[in-house]
Amino acid sequence: MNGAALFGVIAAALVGLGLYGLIVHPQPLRKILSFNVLGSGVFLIFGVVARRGAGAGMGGDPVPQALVITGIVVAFSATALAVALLLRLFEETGRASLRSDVSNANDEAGGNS
Amino acid sequence: MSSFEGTTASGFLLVLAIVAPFIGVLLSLALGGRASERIALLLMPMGLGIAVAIASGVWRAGAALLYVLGGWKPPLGVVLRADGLSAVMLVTTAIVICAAGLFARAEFQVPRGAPERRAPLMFWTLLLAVWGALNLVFLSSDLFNFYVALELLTFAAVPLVCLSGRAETLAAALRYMLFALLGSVFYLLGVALLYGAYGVLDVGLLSSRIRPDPVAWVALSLMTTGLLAKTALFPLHLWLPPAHAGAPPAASAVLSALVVKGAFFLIVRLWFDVMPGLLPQQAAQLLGALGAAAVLFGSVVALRQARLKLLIAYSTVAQIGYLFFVFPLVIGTDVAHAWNGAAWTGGWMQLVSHAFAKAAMFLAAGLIAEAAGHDRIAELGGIGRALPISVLAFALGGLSLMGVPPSGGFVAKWLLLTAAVEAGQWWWALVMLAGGLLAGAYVFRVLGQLWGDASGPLASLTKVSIRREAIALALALGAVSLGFVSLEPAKLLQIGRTHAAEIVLR
Amino acid sequence: MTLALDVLTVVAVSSGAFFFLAGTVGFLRFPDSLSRLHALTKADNLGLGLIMLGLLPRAGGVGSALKLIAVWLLAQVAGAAVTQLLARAARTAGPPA
Amino acid sequence: MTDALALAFDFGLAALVLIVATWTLLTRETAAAAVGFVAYGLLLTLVWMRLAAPDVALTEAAIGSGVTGTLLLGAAARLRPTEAAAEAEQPGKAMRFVVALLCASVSAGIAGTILMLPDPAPTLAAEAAAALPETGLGNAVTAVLLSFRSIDTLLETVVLLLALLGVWSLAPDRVWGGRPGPRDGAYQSEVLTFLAQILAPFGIVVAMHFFWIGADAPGGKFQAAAILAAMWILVQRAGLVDSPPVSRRWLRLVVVAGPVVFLAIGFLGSATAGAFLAYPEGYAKPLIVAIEAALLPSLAAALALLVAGPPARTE
Repeated sequence: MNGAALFGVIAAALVGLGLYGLIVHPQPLRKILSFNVLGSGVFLIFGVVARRGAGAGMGGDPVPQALVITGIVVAFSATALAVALLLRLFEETGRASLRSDVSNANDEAGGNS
Repeated sequence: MSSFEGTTASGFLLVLAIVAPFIGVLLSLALGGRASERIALLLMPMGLGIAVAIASGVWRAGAALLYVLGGWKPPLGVVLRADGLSAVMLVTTAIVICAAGLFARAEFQVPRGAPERRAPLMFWTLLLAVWGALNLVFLSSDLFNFYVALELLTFAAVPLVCLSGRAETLAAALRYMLFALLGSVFYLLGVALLYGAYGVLDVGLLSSRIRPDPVAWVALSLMTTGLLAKTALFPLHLWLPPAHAGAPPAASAVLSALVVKGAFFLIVRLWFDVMPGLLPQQAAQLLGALGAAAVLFGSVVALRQARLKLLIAYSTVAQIGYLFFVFPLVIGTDVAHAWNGAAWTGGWMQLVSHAFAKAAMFLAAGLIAEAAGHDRIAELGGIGRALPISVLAFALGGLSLMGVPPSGGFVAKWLLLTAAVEAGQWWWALVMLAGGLLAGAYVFRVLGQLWGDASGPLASLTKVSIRREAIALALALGAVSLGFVSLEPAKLLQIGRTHAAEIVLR
Repeated sequence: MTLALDVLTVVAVSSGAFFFLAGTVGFLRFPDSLSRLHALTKADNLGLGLIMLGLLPRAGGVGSALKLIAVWLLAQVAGAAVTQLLARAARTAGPPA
Repeated sequence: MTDALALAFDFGLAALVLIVATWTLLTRETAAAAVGFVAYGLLLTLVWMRLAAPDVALTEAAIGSGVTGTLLLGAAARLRPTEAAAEAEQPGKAMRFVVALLCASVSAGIAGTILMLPDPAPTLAAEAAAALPETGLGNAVTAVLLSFRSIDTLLETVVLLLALLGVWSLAPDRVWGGRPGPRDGAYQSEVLTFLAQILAPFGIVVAMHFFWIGADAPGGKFQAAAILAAMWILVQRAGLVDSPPVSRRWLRLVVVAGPVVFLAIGFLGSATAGAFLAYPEGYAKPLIVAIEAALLPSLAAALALLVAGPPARTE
C-alpha cells in the first residue's frame, strides 16, 4: 500500500464518519460540523486522485487540486450561510432544533407574509 | 492559444444567457435600493430574448450550439453546449421568471426616495441569481461546472425561502439547506471517482470513454442519490413542502416550477448523456418505482392538507414523480425510437406544463392568501366570487395537473400512458390513472370550497390588483394551451441527441 | 562541520519533541485549567524553540531561516496572548465540573 | 525521507486524522467539537502536503480550518444554552447502530472503489504542463483556476457573494443596513488589543507575500484573502475598529469589484482574443495578476463579512 491508497481509504472513512454525524446528531450545528468532515473526505478523494495522476514534473494532477480549492471556498460559504440561518432561528425561537417545526407550520395561524 | 473551431455561430449567446443575470446580481448589490428592481425588470425581457434566440438557433441549426470558454477545449477547458433540451428549459425558465418578476412588483416595490429595504433588494437579486444558476445547469457540459451551478442554485434559493423571516420559514430554509448540501456533496463525490477513473470532466468526452465498470456504477449511483435529494423525489422530499409553502408567492412559483427541475435535468444528463443506454432496466425500474411512490404519497398527503400553499407544495412532490417514469419507459422502448418516442416527449411535456401550471397555482394561491389574510382552505369559502380570475387560474392549473384534456398535462400524461402500454409496463399506467384521480380529488376539494358558499363575511378581503391576477391566469392558460399545439416543436427535444442515440444503438 | 550541525539538529529536535510530549502529558494529567495551561505553554514554547533551533542549519538560506524564526515568534506571541485570555476565562467561569 | 519512513509517517498521520475526526464527531460538547475540528483541519493540512498539494494545504489551513473554525466556535458559544434540549432528541441506540452500519458500508464501498481506480491513473498533468507556457504562469494550479477553468473561479466568487447576500438577508428588518456583529468591544481586553496591534501588520505582510508568489509558487488570492480576513476579524474583535454598516456604498463596491473586473477582462477576451475569458497572446500573465489583485480585497471582505454575520444593530 502506498501513501495515496492509504489516504484514499482514510478519505472514504471520513465520508462515512461525516455522514453518520449528519444523520445522528440532532443539533443543527453538529450536523453542519459533520457536513464539513464529510466534505473534507470528498476533497481528500480529489487529492488522492490528483496524487495518483502525478506526472510531467508535477507532484500531482493540478486540475483536481484546483477543483478542491474551489470546493473548500464553496464549503466555507455553505457553512457560513447555514450557521447564520441557525443563529437567526435561535434568536427567533430560543431553540436550535429542526424537530417539531412541521406541526408548527401546520398549526400556526396560516398567515401569509 | 488553441483553435476555436469548436465554437459554433451564435455560441456567444450561451455566455450571455449565463453571465447577464449574474451581472445583474453584481449591479443590484452594488447600487441597491430602487436600482435592484429596475435592473431585474430590464434584464427580464433581455433574458427572454436570449433564451428564444438560443432556441431558434438550435432549431435552425438542427444541432447543438457550442461555446469554448477561454479558448481552452476540453479536457483542460470547459465548453457550454445548448441542445434541444437546454433550449426547451431555457425558454420555460425565462417565461416563468418573467411572470414571477412582474407578479412580484406589487410586493417588492421600492418607492422613489425611500431608503433601501431588505426584502426587495434580496428578492430581485436572488431572482436573477436563480435564473443565472438554472441557465448554467442547462448550458454547461462539465461535471464540476454542474457542481458550481448546483451550489449557486442552492445559495440563491435558500434565502428566498425565509425572506419573510418568520420562525417556521427559517427552520424550513435550514432543513432545505442541509438536504441540498448533502445532495451536492454526494454529487461531488461521484465526480471525484469519475475523474479518478477516466481523467475527464467534459460530458461528451466522458461519454466516449466511460465503460460499465464498478467505478462508474458507484459514482453514478452516488451522484444520482445526491441529485434525488435536491429534486425532492420520495422519500427524500421532506424538506420541500414547508420550504415551498413558506416563501413569498413569486418565489414559491419559481422554486416549485423550476428549481427542483434543475437537479432532475442533471439526472437526465447523467443517465442519457454521460452514460447513454447503459442504465440497467432494474435501476430504471427502481427510479420509476420511487416516482410512483411519490405520485401516490404526494397526492394523498396533499389531499389531507389544511393550508392551500402546503397542498400545492405536496402536489409538487407528486408531479415530480411522473418525471421519473421517463427512465423505465425510455430504456424500455425500442432503441431506435428512444428520442422521438412517446415517453421522451411526454416526460418533457410533463416538466414544462407542470412548470406553468404550478407557477400559476402558487401565484393564484398567493393572491387568495393576500386577499383573505390567510390560506386555511376551510375558511376560504366563497372567495371565488371575490377573486374569480385567481380562482380560475388555480382551476386551470389544477386541470393540467390532473391531466384533463385539453391541457399540456393531458398530452404529457397521455403520452406517458401510451408509452407505458406500448412498453408492456402497464403498472405505470395504473399509477398514473390513480395519480390523476387523486389530483382531481385535491383540486376539486379546494375548488368546491372556493366556489362554494361563503363561510364568513367577504367584505374584509384586501383588494388585489387585476393585473397580478391576469399574470397567474396567463401562466395557467399557457399550461392549457400546450395541449393545443402540435407536437411538431417537440422535435426540438431530439436535437443534439444523435450522438447519444448512436451509443444507444451500439 | 556538517556532522556537528547534524548532531545539533538531531539533539535539538528530539529534545523539542520531548518537551512537547511532556507538555501534552501535563495537559492530560493536571487537575484544573490553570495548571494545564501552565504545563502546555511552558513546555510547548520551549519545545517549539528547540525544534526551530534544530531546523535552522537545514533552512538552506537566509530567507527560509528568517521565516522559521518568524514562525517561532508568531507562535510565541499568539500562544502567550491566547493563554492569557483562556486563563482569564477559566478564572471567571470557575473550575470545571 | 526513505520510503519506509515516509509510509510510517503517513500511517501515523492517517491514524491521527481518523482519531481526531471520530472524537470531533462523537464528543459531547459542541464547543469542544469545534476545537477538535480546527485541530482536524490542521492535520488535514499535513495530509495535503503529503499528497503534494501545497496550494490546497494553504487553503485548507486558512479557510477550511481557520476561518471555518472561527465561525463554528462562535456559533457553538452562542448556542450553548440549547445543548441539553438537543441532546434529548438523540436517536436511540438501535437506530444509531443501524445508521453506523449503513455509513460503514458506504465507506467500505467508496474505499473499495478508490482502490479499484485504474493504474496508471488518467491525468491531465501532461496537458496542463504543455499549456502552461501560454499562460505565462509558473504555478499550474493557478493556471487551472484562472485560465483553463476560469469560469469555475468566476462563478465561485459569485457563490461567495450569494452566500453573503443570504447571510445579510437574515437581518431583522429594523436593523437592515446596520452593522453586523455584537456591539463595540464586546470582546475587549487589553491582551487581545495587544495581539491585534502586533499581529495585524505582520499578517498583512504575510498575506501580500502569499498573494504575490501565487502566480509561480504555492499561494494565491484565496489564501491571502483568508489571512487578510482573519486579521480584520481579529482587529475588530479587539475593538480597535467597528464593522462597517452593510448599507455603505463603498463596502458594496469593494465586495463586487473583484467579480466585476474578472467579468470585464473576460469580455475583453471575447473582443480581442476570440473567446470569453480568453487572454490576448502575451498578455495572459499581467491580466491574470490584475484579476487576482482585484479579487483579493473583494474576497477578503466577503470572507470577513460572512464570519461577522447579518446586520445586528443600527448605526
